[in-house]
Amino acid sequence: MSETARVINEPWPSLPRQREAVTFAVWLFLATEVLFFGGLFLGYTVYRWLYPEGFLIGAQETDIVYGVSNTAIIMTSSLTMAVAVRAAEQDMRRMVFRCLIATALFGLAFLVVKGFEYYDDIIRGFVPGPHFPLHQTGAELFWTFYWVMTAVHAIHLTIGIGMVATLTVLLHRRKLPLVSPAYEGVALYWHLVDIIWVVLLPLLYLIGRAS
Amino acid sequence: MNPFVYFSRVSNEAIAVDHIFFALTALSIVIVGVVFLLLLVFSVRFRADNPVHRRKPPRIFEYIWTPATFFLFLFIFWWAAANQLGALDHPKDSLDIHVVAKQWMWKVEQPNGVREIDEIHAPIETPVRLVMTSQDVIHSLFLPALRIKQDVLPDRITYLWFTAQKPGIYHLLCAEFCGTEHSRMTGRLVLMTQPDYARWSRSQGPSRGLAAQGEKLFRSLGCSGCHGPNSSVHAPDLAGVYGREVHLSDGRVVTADEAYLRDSILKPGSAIVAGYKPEMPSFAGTVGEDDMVKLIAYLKSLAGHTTINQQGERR
Amino acid sequence: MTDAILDRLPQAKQPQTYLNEGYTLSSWLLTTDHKRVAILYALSITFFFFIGGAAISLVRLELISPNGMMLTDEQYNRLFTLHGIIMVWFFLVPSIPTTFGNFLMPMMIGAKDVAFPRLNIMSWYIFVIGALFTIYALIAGGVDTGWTFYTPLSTLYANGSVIAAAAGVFVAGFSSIATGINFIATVHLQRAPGMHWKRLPLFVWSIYATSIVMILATPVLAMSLLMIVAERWLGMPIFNPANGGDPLLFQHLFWFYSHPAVYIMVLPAMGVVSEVLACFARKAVFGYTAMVISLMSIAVVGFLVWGHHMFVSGQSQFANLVFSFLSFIVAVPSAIKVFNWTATLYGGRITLKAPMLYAMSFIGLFTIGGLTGLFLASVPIDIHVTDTYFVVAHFHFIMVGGAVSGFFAALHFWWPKITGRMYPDNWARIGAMTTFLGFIVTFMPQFFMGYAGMPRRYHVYPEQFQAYNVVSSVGAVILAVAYLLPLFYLTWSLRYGKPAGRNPWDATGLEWQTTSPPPKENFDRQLVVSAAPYDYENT
Amino acid sequence: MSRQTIELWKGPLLIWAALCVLLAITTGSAYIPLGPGNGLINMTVSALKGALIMLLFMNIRTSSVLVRIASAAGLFWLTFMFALTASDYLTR
Repeated sequence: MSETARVINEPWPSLPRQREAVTFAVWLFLATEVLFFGGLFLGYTVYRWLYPEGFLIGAQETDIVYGVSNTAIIMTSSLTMAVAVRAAEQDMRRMVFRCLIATALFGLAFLVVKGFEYYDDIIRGFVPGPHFPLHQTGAELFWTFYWVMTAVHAIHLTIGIGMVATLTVLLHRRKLPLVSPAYEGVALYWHLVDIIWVVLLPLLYLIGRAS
Repeated sequence: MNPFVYFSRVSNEAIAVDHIFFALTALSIVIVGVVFLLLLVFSVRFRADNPVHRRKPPRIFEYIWTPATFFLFLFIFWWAAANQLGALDHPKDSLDIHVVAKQWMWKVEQPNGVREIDEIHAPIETPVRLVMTSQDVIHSLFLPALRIKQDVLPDRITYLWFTAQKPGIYHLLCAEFCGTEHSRMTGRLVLMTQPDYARWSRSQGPSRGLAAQGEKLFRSLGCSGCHGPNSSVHAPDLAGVYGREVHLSDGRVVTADEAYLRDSILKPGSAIVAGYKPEMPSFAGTVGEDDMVKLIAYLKSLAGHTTINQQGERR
Repeated sequence: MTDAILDRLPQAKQPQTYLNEGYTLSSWLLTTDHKRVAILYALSITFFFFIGGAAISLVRLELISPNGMMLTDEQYNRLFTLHGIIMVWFFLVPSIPTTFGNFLMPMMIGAKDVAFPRLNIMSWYIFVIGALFTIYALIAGGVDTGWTFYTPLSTLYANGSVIAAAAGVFVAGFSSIATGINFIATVHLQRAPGMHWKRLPLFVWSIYATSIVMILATPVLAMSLLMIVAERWLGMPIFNPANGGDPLLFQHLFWFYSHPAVYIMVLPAMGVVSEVLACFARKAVFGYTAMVISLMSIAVVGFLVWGHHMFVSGQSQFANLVFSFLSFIVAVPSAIKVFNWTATLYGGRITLKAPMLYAMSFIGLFTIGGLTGLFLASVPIDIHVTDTYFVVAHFHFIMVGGAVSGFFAALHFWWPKITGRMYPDNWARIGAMTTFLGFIVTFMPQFFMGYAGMPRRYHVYPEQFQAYNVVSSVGAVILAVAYLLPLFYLTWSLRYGKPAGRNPWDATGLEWQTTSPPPKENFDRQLVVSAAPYDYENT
Repeated sequence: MSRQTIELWKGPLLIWAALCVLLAITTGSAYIPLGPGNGLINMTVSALKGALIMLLFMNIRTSSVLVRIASAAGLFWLTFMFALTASDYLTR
């Protein structure tokens, strides 16, 4: 009861009502995110339709090993995140704590892999600009979208890691009881970041492998 | 000059636009009048201290004005759209005047190669087509007397058609904000009778036809090395290519218009003709918009197109 | 500023109001009370309203002469860009939702506060950060792209602080999103017992519809601005045609937000007008259900019409016709609203107080704005008048004649509730009529000027348009006076106005059932709603 | 490992395994030249993975109608954006 009282905020009369509101609001925010990335997807689609050859030639230069391993990593982070939320519902505090740490670490691992990939890309010169190595029209556009999409995604993931880390610290200091809707809210966001990556994988890494 | 420039309308299309405009204006005045009048009458008649019999407005009105509005709007859409579709149906043989926009001037080339700045001379009672592109930002060529306007885009060709009826000097304006001197990117549209136009064309000093200049470029840029009749390289023959349907390697079928020719020169990889290898180098950066105009004019002349522009060039 | 106003506020007889909860600066800056957040927003947007107004006053002054008098081309372009950016994103979009929406919507549904009070104050801070970027862009030399940021001008050619301005708008957008999410959650989950959907006041419905547009359109603007920054700052080609990019893609993305943004501005004003009309005609709004359906369908269909901004852009002719058709469709619910408002007056007991005058000028001006929208939805006419003063006049009829009139109607209607004081009604009525007159004189000539072929954003212009411009500038002076007037009598009323009491207009909304100004908790008890709104005939 | 722990992990692990299988399918198929089939498989698999995460990890399957509507709104509006933009690009 006291735990409930600690997480309940004005103006909510009851915790289930507050939880419903948080879930609903986070989903509304995720709808916003879908349209935010939607702008990028639209641009990608239009240019891929205009320059199919250029996109294939550009896409052949991305490194699928990084792409696929990062997909595996982020999917696994989603697993630990989902388990954390379920454990919180069952009041398994240690499990929540471990799963949150695992989630944050998987997130960090994703960023590290991404960092190596960026390093490789830069070394090989695939930075859009005057010295871009591919000349087929569209290839440079593909790489612009590669950079913007992955960078915006990485920023989202970084924010996610920050939030998971905050939850972990608060949980450790016993400042955020497991009944708080915050766990589910952060988890929803985390899963969306995962879904976005799942969509990016074929757009950036899988096209152009067959030829 | 008459401040009510909209009475200086110089084409049948402009008159048609005016008709829709005036009809909509009349309709609007009626509706606004009724709304204002009702607001006024109700405010007076139903003022709080007026002892008048009051009853509710019958709900039936809702069922009348909702479909009425819908069908009225549908009708206006149909009228305007039909007009627009009619305007798209332009004559095939037109006098092509090339326009290149840049910050902040209009560069114009007549079919016979005469160059003008911020001025377009055109004959009346002749279908004229403006073939337009931009060197930098988006501009918009606006000819208010003809009630037409079209954005002029970098690396893309857009068109305007008109058949003017009345000679005179009219505004030529840039309507899309294009930077510092946007409001100074203006000029004149000079409409002349056909004999006047022919006389004017001839008087514009020794000029070589656009196509002839294009032919020279075609050789100096090395195009003829591959596309010429005696070439050993496997490249498409360009004679008569303009206006023809071209089958591409990715299965598309496109018409070889100005935009297609332009893309093929600047972005050769974007549309490979079926049966050929993508080996042509891009001429982006080498061929400027002025040269592009000439090259395209040359390619069109290869098509054996009999248009008024050749008549115009006949000495 | 806040303290200065506080000093002059009445020492209320009620033991507690949201104003005397605390007097420290931090009690304002760290507040979570939706009413105080609304006041913070109100002060910020008032500041921007006058900045944007000052910019356009200079522009209108300059346009008296066809060859310019005092400004260079650069300065002129920067001024109208500044006017556009500030008025759109720092006044009109936040105007009614963040002030009256914030203050009144929770009260109108019988709630203690919005769903997420801390998110609410956070959204104000986000707005302020966006505003700081924009002010920086201003001080750093301004921007000369027009508020539309069209590429490749904005990314490759313009000299101004495009990135700072884009960043400002980008950040402010997230404030919109936060507010929108908060409001939707509030309307869904905070309604008092008995306040079911068919009992919601139309103002609440309008805020709800607006919030939907806010959260679903704004992110697309954010992304298109991000792309602008990537291209301009990082040199990554996205829209640059030299690399195969398409500038029209930017226009699609931009207008996917910016057309619905017009509805963000005008829908709340429609809500306000419905409240005010019902109150001063002592009658229920005619056709409540049709009004709700209209609001919601404008919000949704409004997303489908953006392409009518691009009829001459090089968009395909087929798309032109599709967007033209959809634009005619979206006009239907707007027309129905005008008919319903007019019918509301029929058989009422009408008193023409200041809010009512503003509401009626809204109806008149919005009708003209809406009808000229039909001109612009017709492709052949739009081809001629787009990017001319005809368009300028049209959208000012909607955004100023409509949205700003609605704002002033709301200001005068709820001022007694917000401050607890009455303003001098005669002065306010003079203000309302001056606004209407000034507005008509300013913008009517622009229709003629536009059809005659005067392009917008022109610093120097052909002499034949001078007569129209002079009239328009004279109107602008009247309008400026009309907008400054309330600043004086409303400030005066804070100290000298007579106390308003709970319900000076004898209105029916829940917000009138509490003291003025309301206490922090809004109501002293949990309200239970048992009647439809606008129950005027039975009182 | 306690019974509770096993119960806790069983469901999510199954979903995760399904996701991994789908990842393998989509990666593997990407190397087989199928023409437009590649894109089709890729997008179908992405949609399936997204649906799995949404329905099961994000609990849409058991959520209220309100939340379901919110979760669909983004995609719904995205179709507006794509459809009408396509009306321009596909007919230019």
